Amino acid sequence: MSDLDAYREKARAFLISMAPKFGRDARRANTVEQDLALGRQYMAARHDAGFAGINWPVEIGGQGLTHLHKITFDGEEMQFGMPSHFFGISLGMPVPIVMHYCEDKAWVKERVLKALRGEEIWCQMFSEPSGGSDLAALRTKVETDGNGWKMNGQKIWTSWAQYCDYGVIVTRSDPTIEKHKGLTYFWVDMKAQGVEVRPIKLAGGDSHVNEVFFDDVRLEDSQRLGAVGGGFGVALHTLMIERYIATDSGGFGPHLDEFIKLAHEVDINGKPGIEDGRVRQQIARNHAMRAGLDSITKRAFAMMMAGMQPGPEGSLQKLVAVRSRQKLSELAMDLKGNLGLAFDEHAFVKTDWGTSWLNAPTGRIAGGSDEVLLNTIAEKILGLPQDHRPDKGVPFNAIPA
Amino acid sequence: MSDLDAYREKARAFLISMAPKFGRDARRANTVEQDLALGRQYMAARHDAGFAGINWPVEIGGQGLTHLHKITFDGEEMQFGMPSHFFGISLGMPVPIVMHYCEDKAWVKERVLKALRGEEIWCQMFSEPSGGSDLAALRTKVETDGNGWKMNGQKIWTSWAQYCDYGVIVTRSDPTIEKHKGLTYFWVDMKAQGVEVRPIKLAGGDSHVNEVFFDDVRLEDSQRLGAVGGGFGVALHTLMIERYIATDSGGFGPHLDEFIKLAHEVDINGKPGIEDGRVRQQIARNHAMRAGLDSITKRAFAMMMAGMQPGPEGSLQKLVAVRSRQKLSELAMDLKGNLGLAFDEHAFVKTDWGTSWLNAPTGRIAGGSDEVLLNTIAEKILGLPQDHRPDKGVPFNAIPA
Amino acid sequence: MSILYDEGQQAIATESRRVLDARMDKARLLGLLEQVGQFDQPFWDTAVEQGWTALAVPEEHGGLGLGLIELGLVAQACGAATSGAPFLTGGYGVAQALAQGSDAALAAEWLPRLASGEAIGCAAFAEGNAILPRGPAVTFADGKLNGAKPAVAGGIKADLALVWAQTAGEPALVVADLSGATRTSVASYDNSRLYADLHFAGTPASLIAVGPAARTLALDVLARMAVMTAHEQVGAAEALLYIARDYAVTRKAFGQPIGAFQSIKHRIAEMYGLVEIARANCIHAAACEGSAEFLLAAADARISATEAYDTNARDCMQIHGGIGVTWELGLHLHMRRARSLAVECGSLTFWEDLTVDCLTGAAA
Amino acid sequence: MSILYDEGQQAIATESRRVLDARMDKARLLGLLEQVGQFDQPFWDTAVEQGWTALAVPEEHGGLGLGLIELGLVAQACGAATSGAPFLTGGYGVAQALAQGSDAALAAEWLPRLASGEAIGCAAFAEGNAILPRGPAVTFADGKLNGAKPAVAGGIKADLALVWAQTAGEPALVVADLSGATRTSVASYDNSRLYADLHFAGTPASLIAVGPAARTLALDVLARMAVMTAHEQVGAAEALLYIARDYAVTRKAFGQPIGAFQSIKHRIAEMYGLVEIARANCIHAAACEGSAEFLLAAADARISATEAYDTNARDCMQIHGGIGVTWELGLHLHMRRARSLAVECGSLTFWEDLTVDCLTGAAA
Repeated sequence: MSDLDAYREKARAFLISMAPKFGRDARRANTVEQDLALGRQYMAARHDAGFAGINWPVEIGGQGLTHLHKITFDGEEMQFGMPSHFFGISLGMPVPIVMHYCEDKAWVKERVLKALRGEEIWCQMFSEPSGGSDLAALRTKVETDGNGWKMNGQKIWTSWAQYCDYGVIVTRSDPTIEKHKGLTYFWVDMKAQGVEVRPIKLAGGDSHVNEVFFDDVRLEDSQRLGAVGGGFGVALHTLMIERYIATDSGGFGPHLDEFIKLAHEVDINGKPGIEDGRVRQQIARNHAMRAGLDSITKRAFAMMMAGMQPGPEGSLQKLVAVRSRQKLSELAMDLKGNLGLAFDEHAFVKTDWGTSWLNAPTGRIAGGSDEVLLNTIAEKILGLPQDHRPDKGVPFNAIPA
Repeated sequence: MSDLDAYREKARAFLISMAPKFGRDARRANTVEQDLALGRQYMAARHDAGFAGINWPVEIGGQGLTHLHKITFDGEEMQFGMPSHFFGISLGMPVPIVMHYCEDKAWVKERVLKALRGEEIWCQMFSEPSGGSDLAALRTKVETDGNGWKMNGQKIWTSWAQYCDYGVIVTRSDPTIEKHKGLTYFWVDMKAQGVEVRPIKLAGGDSHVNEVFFDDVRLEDSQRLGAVGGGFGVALHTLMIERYIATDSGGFGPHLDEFIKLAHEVDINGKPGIEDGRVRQQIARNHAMRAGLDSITKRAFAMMMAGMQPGPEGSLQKLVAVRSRQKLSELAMDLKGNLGLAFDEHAFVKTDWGTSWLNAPTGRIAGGSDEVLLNTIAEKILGLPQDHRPDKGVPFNAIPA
Repeated sequence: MSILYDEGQQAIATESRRVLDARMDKARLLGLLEQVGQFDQPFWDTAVEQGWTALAVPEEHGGLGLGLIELGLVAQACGAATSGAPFLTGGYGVAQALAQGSDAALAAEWLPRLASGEAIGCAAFAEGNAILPRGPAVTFADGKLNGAKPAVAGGIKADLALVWAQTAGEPALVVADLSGATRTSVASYDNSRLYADLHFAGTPASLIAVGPAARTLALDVLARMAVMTAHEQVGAAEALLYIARDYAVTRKAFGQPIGAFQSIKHRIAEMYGLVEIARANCIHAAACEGSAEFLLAAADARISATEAYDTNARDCMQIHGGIGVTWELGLHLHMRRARSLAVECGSLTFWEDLTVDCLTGAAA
Repeated sequence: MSILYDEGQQAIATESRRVLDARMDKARLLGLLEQVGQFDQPFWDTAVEQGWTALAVPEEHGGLGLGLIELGLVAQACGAATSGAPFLTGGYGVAQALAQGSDAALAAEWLPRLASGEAIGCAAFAEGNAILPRGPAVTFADGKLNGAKPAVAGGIKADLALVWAQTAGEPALVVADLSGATRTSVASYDNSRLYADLHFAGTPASLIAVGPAARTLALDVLARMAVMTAHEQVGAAEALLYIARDYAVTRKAFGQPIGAFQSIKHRIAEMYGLVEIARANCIHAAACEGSAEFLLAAADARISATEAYDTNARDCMQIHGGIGVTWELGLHLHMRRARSLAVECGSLTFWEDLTVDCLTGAAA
């Protein structure tokens, strides 16, 4: 048994022991606040058990293991529906960036510990109302203010900001030069004067994302991460950190077995659903597609274990899986007929077709829309030309709004 | 019975009487040359019977009836597979343009008569190798030459040019101004010195389109149609002439009944094909799609009869019908299994799935590719912005090749 | 029946669109999503005031004696406005069944009240996941109904229901006064549809058709409701098309309107195609109401309209990006309605099979 | 079996691609389309010379004793080159059946000749439109075969055939020397596949499996051939992806490369997705040959590779516009091959049903 398999065993044992208190069923009727409180306890327990900061250096408070150990644990943890989602972004991007760029190491070490134990949460503030897919179009501006900076503007789609203690942010420090050159990156105290967080309610009824407003917010120059004007680079670094996060060929929706189970339960015009060619075709096509995505992940995994760089095909996962999950969920609802008109707002996205369908559009947009992903594949992998970019080489304040 | 219904009866009677000699079955084993000879006989007979130039003025040799009478006849004729396809473009666009722009009316009248009787054929020379969807990018150039012009260059995709006596052509008379402003339109004697026609063999094995080369071809100024520099306008006029040509919701492939017949003949893994949900779904979806296209045509028809302008939705016909015909043909081949591997090169596209499949790609490109049609719908009907056009407002000879 | 709208019909189209544009309120509709059992009173008041409830009721029973064409035009306007109650379609179904049914007295009793909007009707055909089960479990005997029907649209508020049942082993259509039934509200993703499970325990009801005639009538009524719903779906899909278009010409990314990107531009053109094909099928179906082709025409309309609404809801949200999935913008009102309407009146598999049965002469 | 190619396997991939790039000639392949009964001799000579015929034959029978992974890599190269003969797949199927079958003497007689390329094999399973009929009409009795098999790939030239038949009401797999059979050439849209109807009239043949074991072996052989074909389809789909890409970056319209238009750009990105998903399935299937998961893995590979090749052939032509449908450019070689390979080894409906049967435990 490889070291990694042994590690997986250890992880499963821990997770199984935690499940009764923290698992999906235990959380069923929780409000978001109750769930967050439970999540903080879970993170502390996870830290105590030595499953926190798995691939981070020991000296900063991590376990000093490999990235593979981390995805192994994450993949297992995903099965149990633990309340760790509040902390995923916090530990996934902002904290590592702060670890990398912030000079006050003692302060960083303290933040890392509290973040790992779920006592503090960090958010990442990139998107803006005017921006969408166009990161470098951001308008939140900073001006020098004595020995520090003064920030004004607005961010949007900031996950869990309403519960965050700190955040990282990209701002425009110079509007007179080409748009991606005039940016600077900082960390922000979310409790500071002038910071206002307003939750955004989403189509599904939940509010895990926010608008964040900044009114003359004071930033010390020590909060700057990277060089003045180097913000775009740090932002890209942030987005690059998690190359192979745990993927899900089911598009983070129900497993195909759930669909097969449903097909066994229903009739279609008097005949068993599982015998209907329409249903069989969808099962088979989706199985082939998901099996392919799983094999891509397995291969990437094997390559990393062999010390190789995985291929770019990993970038297909979210695009293909979430898009097809949306249609499969609609078909499942069709098969349920009137019985599918009922809706349980406490149901989980990985076990309930209605919930899976209702949240699919967010999945197809968050973390890179289908269109952005297709552009990335076309340009970065296949070398196709960029779209027409009238904003290229033009000073930011000269781009027609 | 409306006047139009009466006319349809009359047309059917004529066509039925012609079918034994000119219909699909009579043509089965013909070479292209035999088919053309037969076609010329049919056109003469059609002219004698008073079904030629149906909606053209009597004084020029037409029947003086309405456009509706013409589509009524065309729709009926299409059912019989008469060899009139050699003359469709000739009578559809070039001849009417010559009727409209050419000053020598006596000469025109003679051409019209010979064209209607199939004794002469006209082609239309617009596309060029460099052009594709971009008509105004053409390079075939004319220079003044004494009191006339000298033409050099190349055209491509010219239907039936190898059998044509005359053609109409758009040329570049001034490369120093914006590309669609420097064009001039002429008629050409296809037998003239310096004109060379080379047939292009297509994927299906047939060669109904050609390359046409011009080497110092002399054009009299009397051959000019429209003003010098007015060629783009005349070209658009040419393309506008036939707004509502006879459409076919089957995408000019087999009727859906043929598919239903096939579904009755085959089994799928031991069960009757017609009972398989995959097959039933395709039949139903295609039926709904085709029924919609048919209703659009019926409504356009009714509006024209009521003297109204039909809606723009007619422009959906080719895009939707041919694209779906391609996939339905592939499914039909799948259903036939090994029996579908046999291929009859004499089979007709409207009755044979293999032929329908093999010629579908040409159908999706000829007469406006899917992409061009989508752009047209988006821009002309829905008012969406044009694509980025770096060639706009730039002198033709300054556009990077 | 002509497939060109006459002036009166065009007036109905513009007027119904105008009055709904003026009176509908997105915030009100969003609020309804979060309450079970509530519907949009202002919408229903408008429908009654405008006489939409009377449109397709025979004149001798206090209706306007118009047909599916006129009703379809109103339904299109309602679809565009994601109307806040399902009563028009249900009422139309019950009224059609009464008018065609065998009980003239019953028709005379209820039709005027349906026409005036004083009574609310609903159709209770489905059992389990089947929209029109061959052998319904709900039974009718000695003037009494027993059994249950799941998630009936409008069931929470309706006064009477058209029920697909069986009597002595034969299919039957009966009309039940719901004061004699118990209802369990069903929480849904589209709560203003007022879904309720209807429970009949010795509920008094009246037979209006039995045997093969009952199935024929039930299919005709279902097809009529489906054509009305198809118009609603087309009106909604068309609204989404223009919402997407308007956003694409104003919203900028990378220095240009996003509508200049072909992935957006061509998708909107495809949305247009789906709408026009479905609209043409709706017009044809409405025009041949009562004819032998009606069932097939209804299936064509239902299938293409369902595809159009589901697809346009999906794509319009996608085109909007982040803002498209916010509660406030309310595109999800359409996304939810696209699904509820796709299931009410029967899912695509039902209509696909019906189409093939019509084409192969196997239709029952 | 590892899912990472080792150095030897990578060498096979590059070398087979290199030699075919050097020796294949499009004009020659175009010519073959117009003649029934001709195949591409230079391709076959190359296959024999390179030892591809021996790759998967056991070493004791003069083969190299390698497996589906290596053979798959060769098949990918053949697919990219639209190889001019179907013998590799047919030969592999027959060899597998002989090696796993019950007749050691027969295996000893034929395997060395298949390995050396001296003998050409084909698989004759299908009847009517069924790839593996439950009750085949071809019968085997007293060492003799009677009946016919339609459009067998390679049938015009093959020396021996693996035949799906029945004997005394039981399924049977037999091997027949085709010198004892008559063949009728079948004109096709992809003539170098050498389709022939095989007629058996008292043709001497040898039984290698009977009863349930025969069906199990036939399914395994069919699945192996399907995985090899899936690799061929992936190699071809990948070639089309890069043909489309190269054209899109060079061809200009409206003053810019057409690859800058998202309708082209995104379609090519989708082509990439289809290729990589199918490739991953192929690698997995080849790696688990002989295991219990093999049948399902083969179906995944077959389904995704068929979708990838059909779609990429369609889209690559569409992206090229007019030039794409010319005989000379030869994209139709791929379009035709996409269809012939989609039908050989069984259409999608067969593999879809097999997938569901595997997943529900109904697989036979």
